Amino acid sequence: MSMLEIKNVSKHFGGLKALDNVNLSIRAGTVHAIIGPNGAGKSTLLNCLVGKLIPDTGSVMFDGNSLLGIKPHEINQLGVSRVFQTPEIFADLTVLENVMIPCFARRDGAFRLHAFETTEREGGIIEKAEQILIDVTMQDKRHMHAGSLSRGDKRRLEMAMCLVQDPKLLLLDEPTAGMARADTNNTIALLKDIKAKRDITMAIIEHDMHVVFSLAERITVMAQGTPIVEDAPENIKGHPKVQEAYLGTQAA
Amino acid sequence: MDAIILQVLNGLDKGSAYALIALGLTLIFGTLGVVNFAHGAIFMIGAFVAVTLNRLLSLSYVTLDPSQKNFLGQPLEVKNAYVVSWFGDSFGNGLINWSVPIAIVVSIPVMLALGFAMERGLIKHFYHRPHADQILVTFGLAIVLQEIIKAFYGANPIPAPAPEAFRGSFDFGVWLGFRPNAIIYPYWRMVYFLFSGIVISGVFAFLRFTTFGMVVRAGMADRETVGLLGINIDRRFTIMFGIAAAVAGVAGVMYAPINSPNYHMGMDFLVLSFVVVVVGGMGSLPGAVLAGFLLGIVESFASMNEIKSIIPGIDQIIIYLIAILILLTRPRGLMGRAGVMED
Amino acid sequence: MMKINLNDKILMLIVTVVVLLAPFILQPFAEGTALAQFNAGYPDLLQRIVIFGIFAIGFNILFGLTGYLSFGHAAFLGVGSYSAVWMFKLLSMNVIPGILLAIVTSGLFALLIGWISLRRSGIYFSILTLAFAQMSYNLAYSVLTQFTNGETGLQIRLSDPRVLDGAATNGTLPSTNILPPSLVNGFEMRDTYQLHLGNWLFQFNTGYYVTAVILILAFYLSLRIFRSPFGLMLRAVKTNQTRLNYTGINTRPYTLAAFVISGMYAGLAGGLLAAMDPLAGAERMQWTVGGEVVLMTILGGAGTLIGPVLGAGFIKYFENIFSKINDTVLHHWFSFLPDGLQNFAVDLIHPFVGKGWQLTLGLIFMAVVIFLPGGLVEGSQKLAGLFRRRTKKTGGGPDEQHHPKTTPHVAE
Amino acid sequence: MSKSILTRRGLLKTGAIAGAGLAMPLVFSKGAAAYTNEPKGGSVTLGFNVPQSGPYADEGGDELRAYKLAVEHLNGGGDGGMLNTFSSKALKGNGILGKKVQFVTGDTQTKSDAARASAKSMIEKDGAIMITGGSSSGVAIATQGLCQDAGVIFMAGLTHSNDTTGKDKKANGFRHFFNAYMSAAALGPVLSSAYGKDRKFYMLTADYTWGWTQAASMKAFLEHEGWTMVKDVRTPLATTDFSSYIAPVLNSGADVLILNHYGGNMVNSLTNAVNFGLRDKTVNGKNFEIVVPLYSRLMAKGAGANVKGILGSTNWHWSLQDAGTKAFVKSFGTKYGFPPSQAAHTVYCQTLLYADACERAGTFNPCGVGEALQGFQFDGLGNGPVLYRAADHQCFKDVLVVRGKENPSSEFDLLEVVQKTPVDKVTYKPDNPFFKGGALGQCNPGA
Repeated sequence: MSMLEIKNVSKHFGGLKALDNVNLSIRAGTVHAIIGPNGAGKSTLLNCLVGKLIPDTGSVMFDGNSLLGIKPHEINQLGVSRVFQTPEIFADLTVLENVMIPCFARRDGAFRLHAFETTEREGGIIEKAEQILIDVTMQDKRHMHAGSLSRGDKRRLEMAMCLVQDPKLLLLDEPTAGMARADTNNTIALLKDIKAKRDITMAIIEHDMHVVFSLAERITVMAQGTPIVEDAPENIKGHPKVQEAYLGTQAA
Repeated sequence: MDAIILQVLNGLDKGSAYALIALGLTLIFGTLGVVNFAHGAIFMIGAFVAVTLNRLLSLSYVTLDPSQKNFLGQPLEVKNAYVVSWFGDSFGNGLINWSVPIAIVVSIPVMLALGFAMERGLIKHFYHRPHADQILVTFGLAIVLQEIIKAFYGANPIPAPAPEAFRGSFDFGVWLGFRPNAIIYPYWRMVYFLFSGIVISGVFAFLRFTTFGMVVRAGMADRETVGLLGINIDRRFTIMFGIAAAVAGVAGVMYAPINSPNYHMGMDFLVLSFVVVVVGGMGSLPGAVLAGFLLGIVESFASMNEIKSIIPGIDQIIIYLIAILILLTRPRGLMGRAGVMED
Repeated sequence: MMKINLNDKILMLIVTVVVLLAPFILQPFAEGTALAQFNAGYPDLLQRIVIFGIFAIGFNILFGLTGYLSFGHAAFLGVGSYSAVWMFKLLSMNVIPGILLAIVTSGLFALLIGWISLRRSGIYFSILTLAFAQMSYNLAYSVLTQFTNGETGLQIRLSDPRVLDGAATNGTLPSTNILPPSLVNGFEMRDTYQLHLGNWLFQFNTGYYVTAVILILAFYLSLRIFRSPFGLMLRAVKTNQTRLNYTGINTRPYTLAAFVISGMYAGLAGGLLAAMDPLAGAERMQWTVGGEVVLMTILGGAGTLIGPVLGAGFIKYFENIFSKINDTVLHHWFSFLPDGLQNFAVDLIHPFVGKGWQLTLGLIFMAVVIFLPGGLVEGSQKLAGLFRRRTKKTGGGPDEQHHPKTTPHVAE
Repeated sequence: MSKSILTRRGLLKTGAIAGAGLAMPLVFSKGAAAYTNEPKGGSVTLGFNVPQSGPYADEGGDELRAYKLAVEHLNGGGDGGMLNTFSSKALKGNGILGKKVQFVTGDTQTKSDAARASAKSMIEKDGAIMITGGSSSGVAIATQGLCQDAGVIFMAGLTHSNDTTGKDKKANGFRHFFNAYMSAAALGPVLSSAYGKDRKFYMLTADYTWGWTQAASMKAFLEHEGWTMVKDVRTPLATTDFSSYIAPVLNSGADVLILNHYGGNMVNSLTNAVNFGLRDKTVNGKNFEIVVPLYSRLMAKGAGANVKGILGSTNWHWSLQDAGTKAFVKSFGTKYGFPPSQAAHTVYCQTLLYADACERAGTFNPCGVGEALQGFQFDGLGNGPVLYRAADHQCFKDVLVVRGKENPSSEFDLLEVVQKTPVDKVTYKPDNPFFKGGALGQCNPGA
């Protein structure tokens, strides 16, 4: 069964074809990596999935719902969470507050005027938030300002914010970009752990092949706005089309 | 037809005043990211450079004329300007007569110095502070500058007339084949229009064709990157602040003969100039100029009797109405860039 | 019943006590002494400080929490005043219907303006609100004069119907009340009890205590909003709206709710202004008034609970007390000095008081923002923290106000 | 500033505890005051509420100078000024009713809210028995309403709108200054004799209450003279550049432009009109003329040479040659070094008139004072014989038609008096359509 079904999606910016008739299917419960050289259209594709961009043509079906033309928060409410290349967190709030917000979003939906409850007394929410902080081993930092965290911790926090929503599909945009090797390995371990504990589908955009091959069960290679190969990791290594795309022997 | 031409002329003239002020404000927004509520006060100080020069040139010694009486019945004090007694009647009076154009020359170094002093002494400490702090400190500065001027010159307007050669008006109507008096336009307003055209093109040429300007434009687009190139962008921004102050200052000098300067004229212009800048689009110099002229012309047309009789009171709200419509249809104003002052 | 924590209870208690005892606290100097000039414990100023405090508390819910800087809140203040005065003219001099209508109409007006303006953010939002307020002002001043009475302002008249009160028969204008004088005396807004204690004179005004109770309620409400999940969402809007959207939150209804709530606070303040003094002028809608509440909030500390009230008090105090110090007063103060010195001292202070009060205010704005960044509350906390650190060599105290850190500047 | 025990309107009970009555029960007793702020000690406090910031700060400053001079004269200081020429001899130079006159000052900012706040502070905090001042009609009407409510007398300063003593008149409020109707009544005949019977006029009118009443009055009187109106165009108050309103004037067939503007509006519109060269033009075979119905000398200074030859009206001018004017100009000029403005004159007169009424009534009670002012006829205050009419509390006196001087001998010598329109030409009935609606109501003593 496929969780995400992308059909014939194209996106132009002026004369530039960022996405050219993309067809991609992500099966439920898999970790699916999308790789490709710079400018292959990976990020554009991701932006089309979360409602930041609207494709010119094609359709995007998620779990039986079309994602086209609906707003980012509606897409999230359907069960899609996204981790950004540079962590998007609430820098002025505490770590705990950062993870409480997605809990509220899950419980109360896109809007609820809960102006007369007290945040501190939201028992279920706080427990859930503290649990996820334990899961990502940040419980001792829960009263710190998120803005003062280290880069690695910010990423970890962002992941916690996504995970606490129990998303059906987690989109990860270069989750280890700029990380030291040790941090990268921690992140891999974290993601593996998550995968083991939850029924979750992940789509990862990544440059770091170490990460890709540690995690992915399926890999799509994109070049020049279109997927060129999709296969299991072991078949991707040494695939001639992939080498062509990366080494640029194809006339470009 | 003649009425329309007339209002286009008026609009261009108003627009050039708006554009000049908005240009300086945009330079400061765009380059320094500072919300400068004191910009109107700088414009006002420019106008008072003209007043001050006029006063300095008219500095007089007093002789008593026993043949005339003053209001207390004592001999009348007759004022004799020093410049007249030093340089003779024609040249001395000529200097006084031409005090406003002379003030333009004087105002440039004065306003540059004021701009540098403001930037180095105060504004530079606020680059990394929240907009709220910038608003508070520049608003405070605006009040202080105003009150200082008020302490010296009082609250009432003080005339700073144009040279006699530029008084009176030109009959465009005859020139264009309409009947006499159909389209008349004061000479000084034409001078103002031409002058602001020169200043605006000067600023654009400076930014486009000099290395300095290129660096500043690059800095407006991406400050960090330019900083990484090892270019001392801060010093250049100081100079830009000075230039913005000078642009506002000369705009003020030139405006003095059109409306007698008073100490609160800056505040009167402040709201409008913010509207112009934002309608033009944050950080866009061409946008500021375009919006200045657009709003000037729209305002002039809204004051036409033909239009006021259809929608009474339209001239009261037209500027704001247009601003709202533009901002709703074009999210970042006419020519604004994404991400500037949207947080 | 109080679902708030201990620190907040203490804060509430302090605010309540200070507000209720303000007629004492702001009247520290004996009558007839030179310093009596600085007394602020008279009804009108007390009322004004409290009312503008309410205005600023409401403004802070929008600006302090979400970071949306509105320059147009004067419009809601004005609408509130007009609504209240119309109630006094048509229905009754009792202030309650007037204030209720003020809240309702300003809320509706805020809904309309907010719904349009919140399509944009940052300075674009600010200018939209400014444009709406200036339009309202110009229309109220010159165009819609049958509703607003233009320049002169809307006033109560002998000929007004006042259907609940019955016609005034004795040729004197009635005054606003909280309980009708036909039932019980002493509850007209202008009723004042006086207490002479030695050379001290204290005035307890019914109107002040009505506004004071409303202020305490308004403050409590704002505290609850600050501590609620709703408040958390608003603070999240300020720090990262993108993340909030991708977290499944629709930010528009949150910001709109904050806008409408703050608009209703402004309307309440406008209604109270009219209740204390039944006149509503178009000037109340001018951008300078909207700018004043911005300054009050920033001066006191945007995003802090108590800051806006302090800022409001500070500015209103200056406006009313410093503008009244004239040369005669100065000479009186320095009368102990020999003549020459006396004149010198008077000349020295002269530019900063009386007609120069705005100069002093401008200097104070600059001083506060330079030396107390973040406003009076946060600035003094930082100073206190600095002092503690110096004495104890430990870290600063916990950030009780949850005040957001400074946002990066625009060119970044 | 020392002052007597305070009593106030709305005061219910007053409690006095001598010394430090720590645990003593507070005994409240009914206040003994008969009216608001009844002076109990040896002095009486007047409240001078003038614009000290904002565009009219200079008018306000001049008013304050005149107030200080008036206080000095009332307390027997200086040369006595117009006390010596005033027809009523009730004032002795020993204060008012034997009490030394003191004063407090405040800033109206030319805003109704600020003016009322300032006036209230004077009444509530400083115990002022009378409020006076103001430099615009909106502020004057707002303050007048407040004083009516508080139970003190309001002696209006510079306010020219018909409404102040028309539909917004109040029993506790009194106006010495003339009004829009009187300006128009005085100007009508002068304009038609100066510029001819067959004129077409175009009006620019400040778009608020005062502007409208001024325009309506001008239209009525000029049409009475046989002139025809081409257009009455309203200009927003916030306008600084009037070019788009002035440019179409010449083409409209009008040969006279009436500028119903005051203050900064007047300076700018007049300057713009002159810059457009209107005065050099000939239309319909006649010289194009500009008229400014209400002149302010202080403001006219801002228009510089542009006022030369332009007709308008004023309440008073320092160059008048009667004894009262001479005395006032002498004491003001000696003290401050320049001649007083009409704003200074009117507030000086108001202060004297108030003090005199107190003396004649023998009380500070607003109702007594009001009664003494109602129908009071006096002379010697610079305007010739004057009547304070009981029906609307408006002073009726000659109106000066002035013209911008061609060759001013000094910076103060801007206007010359063209004609004094006698009082009977500008008098109207209290129920005149321009003034009807509203009622004085009962005088309110407070307490």
